[in-house]
Amino acid sequence: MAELSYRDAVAAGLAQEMERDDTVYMIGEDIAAAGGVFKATPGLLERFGPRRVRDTPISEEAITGAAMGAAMTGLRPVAELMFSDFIATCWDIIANQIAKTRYMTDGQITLPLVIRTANGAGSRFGAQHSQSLENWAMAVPGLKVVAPSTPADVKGLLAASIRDDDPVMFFEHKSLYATKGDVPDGEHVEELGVAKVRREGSDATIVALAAMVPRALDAAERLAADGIDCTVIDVRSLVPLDTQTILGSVRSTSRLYTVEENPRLCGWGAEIASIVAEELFYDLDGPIVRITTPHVPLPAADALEDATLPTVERIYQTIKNSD
Amino acid sequence: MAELSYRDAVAAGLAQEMERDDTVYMIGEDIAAAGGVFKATPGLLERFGPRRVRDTPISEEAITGAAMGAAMTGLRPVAELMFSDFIATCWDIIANQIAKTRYMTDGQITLPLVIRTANGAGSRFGAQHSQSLENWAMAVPGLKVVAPSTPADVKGLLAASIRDDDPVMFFEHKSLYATKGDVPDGEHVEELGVAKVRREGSDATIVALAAMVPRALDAAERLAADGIDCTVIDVRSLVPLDTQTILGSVRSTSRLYTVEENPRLCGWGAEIASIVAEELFYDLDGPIVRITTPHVPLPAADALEDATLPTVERIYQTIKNSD
Amino acid sequence: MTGAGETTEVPAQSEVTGYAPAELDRTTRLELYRKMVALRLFEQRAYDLFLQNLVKGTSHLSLGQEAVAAGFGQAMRADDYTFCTYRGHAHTLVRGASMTGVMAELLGRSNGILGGKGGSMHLTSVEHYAMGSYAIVGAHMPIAAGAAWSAMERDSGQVAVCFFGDGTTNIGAFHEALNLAVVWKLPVVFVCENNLYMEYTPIGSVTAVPSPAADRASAYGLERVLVDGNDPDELYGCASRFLERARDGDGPALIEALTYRKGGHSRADPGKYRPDDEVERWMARDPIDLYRGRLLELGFGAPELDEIDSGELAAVDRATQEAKDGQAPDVGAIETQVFADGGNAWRN
Amino acid sequence: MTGAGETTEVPAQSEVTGYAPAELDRTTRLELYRKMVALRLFEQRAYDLFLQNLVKGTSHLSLGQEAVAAGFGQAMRADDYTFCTYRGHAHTLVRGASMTGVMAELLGRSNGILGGKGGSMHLTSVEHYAMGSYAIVGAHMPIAAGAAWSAMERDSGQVAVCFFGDGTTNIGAFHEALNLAVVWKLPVVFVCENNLYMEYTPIGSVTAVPSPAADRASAYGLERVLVDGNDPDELYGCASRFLERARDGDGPALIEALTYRKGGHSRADPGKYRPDDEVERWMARDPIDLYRGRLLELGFGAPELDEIDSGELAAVDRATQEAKDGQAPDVGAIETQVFADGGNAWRN
Ligand SMILES: Cc1ncc(C[n+]2csc(CCOP(=O)(O)OP(=O)(O)O)c2C)c(N)n1
Ligand SMILES: Cc1ncc(C[n+]2csc(CCOP(=O)(O)OP(=O)(O)O)c2C)c(N)n1
Ligand SMILES: [Mg+2]
Ligand SMILES: [Mg+2]
Repeated sequence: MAELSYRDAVAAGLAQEMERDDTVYMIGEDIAAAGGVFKATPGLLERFGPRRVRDTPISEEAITGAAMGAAMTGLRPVAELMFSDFIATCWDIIANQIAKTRYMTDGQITLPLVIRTANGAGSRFGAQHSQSLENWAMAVPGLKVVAPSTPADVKGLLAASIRDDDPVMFFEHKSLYATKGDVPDGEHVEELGVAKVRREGSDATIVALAAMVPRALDAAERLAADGIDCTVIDVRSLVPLDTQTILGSVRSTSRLYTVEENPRLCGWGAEIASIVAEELFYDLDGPIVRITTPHVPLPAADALEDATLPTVERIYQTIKNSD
Repeated sequence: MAELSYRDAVAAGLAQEMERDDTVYMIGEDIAAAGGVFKATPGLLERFGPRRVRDTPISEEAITGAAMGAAMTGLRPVAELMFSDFIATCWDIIANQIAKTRYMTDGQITLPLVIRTANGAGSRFGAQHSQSLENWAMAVPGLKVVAPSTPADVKGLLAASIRDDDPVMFFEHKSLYATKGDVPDGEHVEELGVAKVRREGSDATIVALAAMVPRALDAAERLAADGIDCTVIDVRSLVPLDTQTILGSVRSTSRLYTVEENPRLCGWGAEIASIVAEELFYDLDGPIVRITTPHVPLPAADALEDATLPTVERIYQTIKNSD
Repeated sequence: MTGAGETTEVPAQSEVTGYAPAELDRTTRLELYRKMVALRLFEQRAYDLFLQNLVKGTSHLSLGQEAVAAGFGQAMRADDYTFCTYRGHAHTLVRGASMTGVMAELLGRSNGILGGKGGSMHLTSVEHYAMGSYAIVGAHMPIAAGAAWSAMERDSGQVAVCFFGDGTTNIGAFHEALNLAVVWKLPVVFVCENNLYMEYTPIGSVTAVPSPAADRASAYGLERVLVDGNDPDELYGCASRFLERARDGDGPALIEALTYRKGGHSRADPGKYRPDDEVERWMARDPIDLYRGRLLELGFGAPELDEIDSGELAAVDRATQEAKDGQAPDVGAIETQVFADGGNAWRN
Repeated sequence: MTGAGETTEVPAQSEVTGYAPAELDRTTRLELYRKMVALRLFEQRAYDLFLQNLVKGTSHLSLGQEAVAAGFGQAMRADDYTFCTYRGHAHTLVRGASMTGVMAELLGRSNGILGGKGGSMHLTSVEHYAMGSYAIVGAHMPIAAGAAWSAMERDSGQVAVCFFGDGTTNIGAFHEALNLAVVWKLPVVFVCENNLYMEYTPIGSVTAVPSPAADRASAYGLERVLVDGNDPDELYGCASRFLERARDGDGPALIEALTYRKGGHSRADPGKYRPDDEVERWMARDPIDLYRGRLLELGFGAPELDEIDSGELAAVDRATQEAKDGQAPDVGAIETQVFADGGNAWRN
């Protein structure tokens, strides 16, 4: 085990896969010579050369379109979109082309590609550089959607995403880049579609993703001190979704809370809530409660941004005061 | 009262508002000389002239961007995107610019604009021309989202959308264009954010939208024959959402079904399910069930497309067989 | 009317010739003719079936534009990639895709080339390197660049050819794809079929320059190439030249081929927005009629051309019958092929 | 390295002059100087506050590029519209926006010009017709076209001016906006500030043509305009000419101004990817130093220039103090101004 930052785990996962498979190519803005604006890809240009690690123009449709065309013809491209907010500029390529082409061609075309992107708030960047957009991707049939919360998962899930034969939207969380954690030595590959129970408790199930996972864990510790013992599940992969782990836990705790960084409407928490409200209705002891960012574009000022996202305090209070 | 087709009600609504307010302008592909590819805007060029009704290049970012720039400087533009699927090509303008600019400028900029678009399946157009994308818009804070099911609502809600000072995404349903219904004579304006109870029943609440409304009503008739008496609510406007009408009905029926044309994940039905699962948990008598298109891109062949969308039969069977 | 531009006229021959090879062998000429005839007969049949209400969705015919598909199809190497649009019957068939499979797809049958999942607008035959028909204007241009990038990195010698319409030159993806292709020196040939109209709106009324593609080549440091889109010799020559350049590592090309569709934009459109005299002028330039005339002048015999005609008609008849014999797809297919495991498992 | 293009060099003067008015009155010259000094001092102060960790988010400075904002700001009519990017402090201030409001916004205070909601990248002052700073590359170009369309339809005589960077010329929105502007003959002037870099990548390595904007003008039927972006007289002259043309109904312009940023792309970037000799060459062309030199040569007195300097410094000091005195915004603001009713009521 070595301690790695979440940021370094990105580079480690990429290096592992590029070493292993020479059809893996990387493209994106400022990823090569500059090592990425979040410094998640330094050293890869030097190690794998300018053909496999390539800077692009500011042309998100060309970046994602090129990844798609290459994926259907023998490469395994990893394209970076600098901020997840920019997926809007190439949403047609992602949602209409990449997601649908296998289906429309009845399986003739396979698209083994990964779109990595820096997601989420916490950097005071304002509404156009801070969104949590995993639910946009989740809503589109044909995309797989991954959002790791730890350095080990970054490496293992990124490796799994690159090896996967389907297009994967890989959401790295900006505010986690500097966090550190143990990452297994040697080759490390996780499995997509498997949620992780980060804490076991019998009173309620808290389901969280990415930067909300550590917050949910902190809140769970505070609740435990008050005698409320919670399970915390890190979803990790929204598509495929490990409903069995979630349903299994709710079956035993009889209460479900979701903690979502995305704005309120149509978040992944709503989907999970609707699954539980249908499939475990008779097991529930009380309302399903979603803790989300309010339905607003994000404000920039630190004092505002901090109070907009679900805080440990809000998670704690919401669960403590639930009836 | 005059009988009008849903298609003609679009033109009637536009004409009513253009007559009333000479800051209302229309732009879009083939909308002027050709009267629109769905023939929803014929005669408007002749009536209001080539400056107020204008054909554009195939440039969806320019169309929506121009509408935004004009809306902030004194016009009330109505932009057409020919198929709702194409909102992906200008999603940045819609989701990152139009939706967020009022908020980011702390209210300095007001954007009274409408984006009209032909939504939904049923025409055997395949996965890139048949999507139900109202939930994409619903997920973005700052957008209002309207989807009428009758000619009267088309006219009245379109008028309300044009008069509204916020950006409104107006989803017309392709498979409803040919349907007919009574439309009040004279000026007709509805209110955004008000759902409509289309049928009253005491056993269950069915919530539906656009083309799913007539299907839900047909299923309700069949269920009534079996002794299951349902309320059918036409949501009409997803943002603002008339939760009170829905909650009020569920409070009295104790059962909720949603009928969504969108693919399963993160649809508006999930949002409503999560609201009800939180706020009316103790009033519910059984699971909340969502009836949706499966989570697939839409197939083109008639036999496949028909079986993919929620059918009257599927709605009927699902509700009849619910525990 | 509202625009700055003017409808492009039938081009002066002087402006659009120069690529036709001085000499062309018999086989190539007959093959160009055969390809055009096959595409023509196939699409006329598709139109008949539409009138019989057997084609359920939309369809966009290339009637009148066959020379482009034929010229390029003839010049391409068997493993060169094709990317085309919803108006893609001709481009897909010319690569060798099964007539039956394509016809059955139009009819929404299980023996359709996409099993009924894609329909007319998404024809694809990967085994023939026809990498798809894309129904969102412009989207396939960066995708084609990506296939060319892959070919370059794999050192495969393949070239990607991307067909699109005049109206497509005004969308952002056009710009991004061309810039990337040039900067990365990709083996991709972009072919604009300028048929003077988008759906119902003349391209001249919404475009800043008279030749929507050719007048923009310089913005990407590319040569201005405007060719007669109704002359298969010209197109074959032009295609050969720029495919070879791309294959040799000399980078992309942007070609504008002037042509005209015989009918409307899509199945239900009678095309009434086009001035009579314009239609007349172009109908007199039917690529098949003209080419047949040229072949006869060059000494080909009418019987050998007639034989091609009847052979292709027989093929179309056969395909029609086989397509009609196909079953409706099984509804079980709905939830297949979303993911590479063949299924749709978004949850466990 | 990987690209087809080359980094653009400091332009030869011959290529980029010709717009400076032969004569310019004293007041205009002093005003150009004053504007540049104000922008410079303001941003230097912003940088100091960043070093003190008072600016919490990102920020993108125009240090070294002030001549563009000054030249255009001076030439614009008070009610002409400005659209700019995340690098928009200068463009917003030059229209008259309050220094205190802008500084307080950078500090995330409630007296910020956006109440703290927008931050450095979204500066807007509608009362001064500064219609917003947009942080997604290229998006504001069609929006600016829309404002120009509105001005045209309202017959207001206003022109929209849209500033953007060299890197922005490769995104689709650039292409769509320019085409629409020309086809509709809109009163909009697009101004590319070519500072030779995107974030860290030289523009020449990812662009198909050497002058990313000027070399594309012809693709929209526009005149090729390349100007010295460090010479305020030149920019003032150029702006005056094309604003007048647009105001007269003669349509849009696309202007490329060659300039250079003194520092990195954004707050944390030291800009080390730039070759030393390139940096040196450009530092010797500081627009304020050069202009001060020119004014002294023209007989302006050092004391009157010094007075401008100290006046602007005092204004920046005052703004700094007022900004620092501002409170953190109330969290109640979070759910305001999503909708025109001032609130956020997505449900009842
Ligand atoms: C992004 C987008 N906008 C609009 C459409 C609708 N549409 C389909 S074909 C077409 C006209 C395209 O014209 P052109 O590129 O000239 O091709 P042609 O149909 O003439 O072959 C339009 C507007 C679309 N499919 N995609
Ligand atoms: C669509 C999009 N892609 C990428 C970015 C990230 N980004 C912000 S500024 C920038 C460089 C822009 O370069 P240029 O247009 O030359 O402007 P400059 O910063 O030099 O003023 C990039 C890539 C963005 N904001 N939007
Ligand atoms: Mg065309
Ligand atoms: Mg730059």
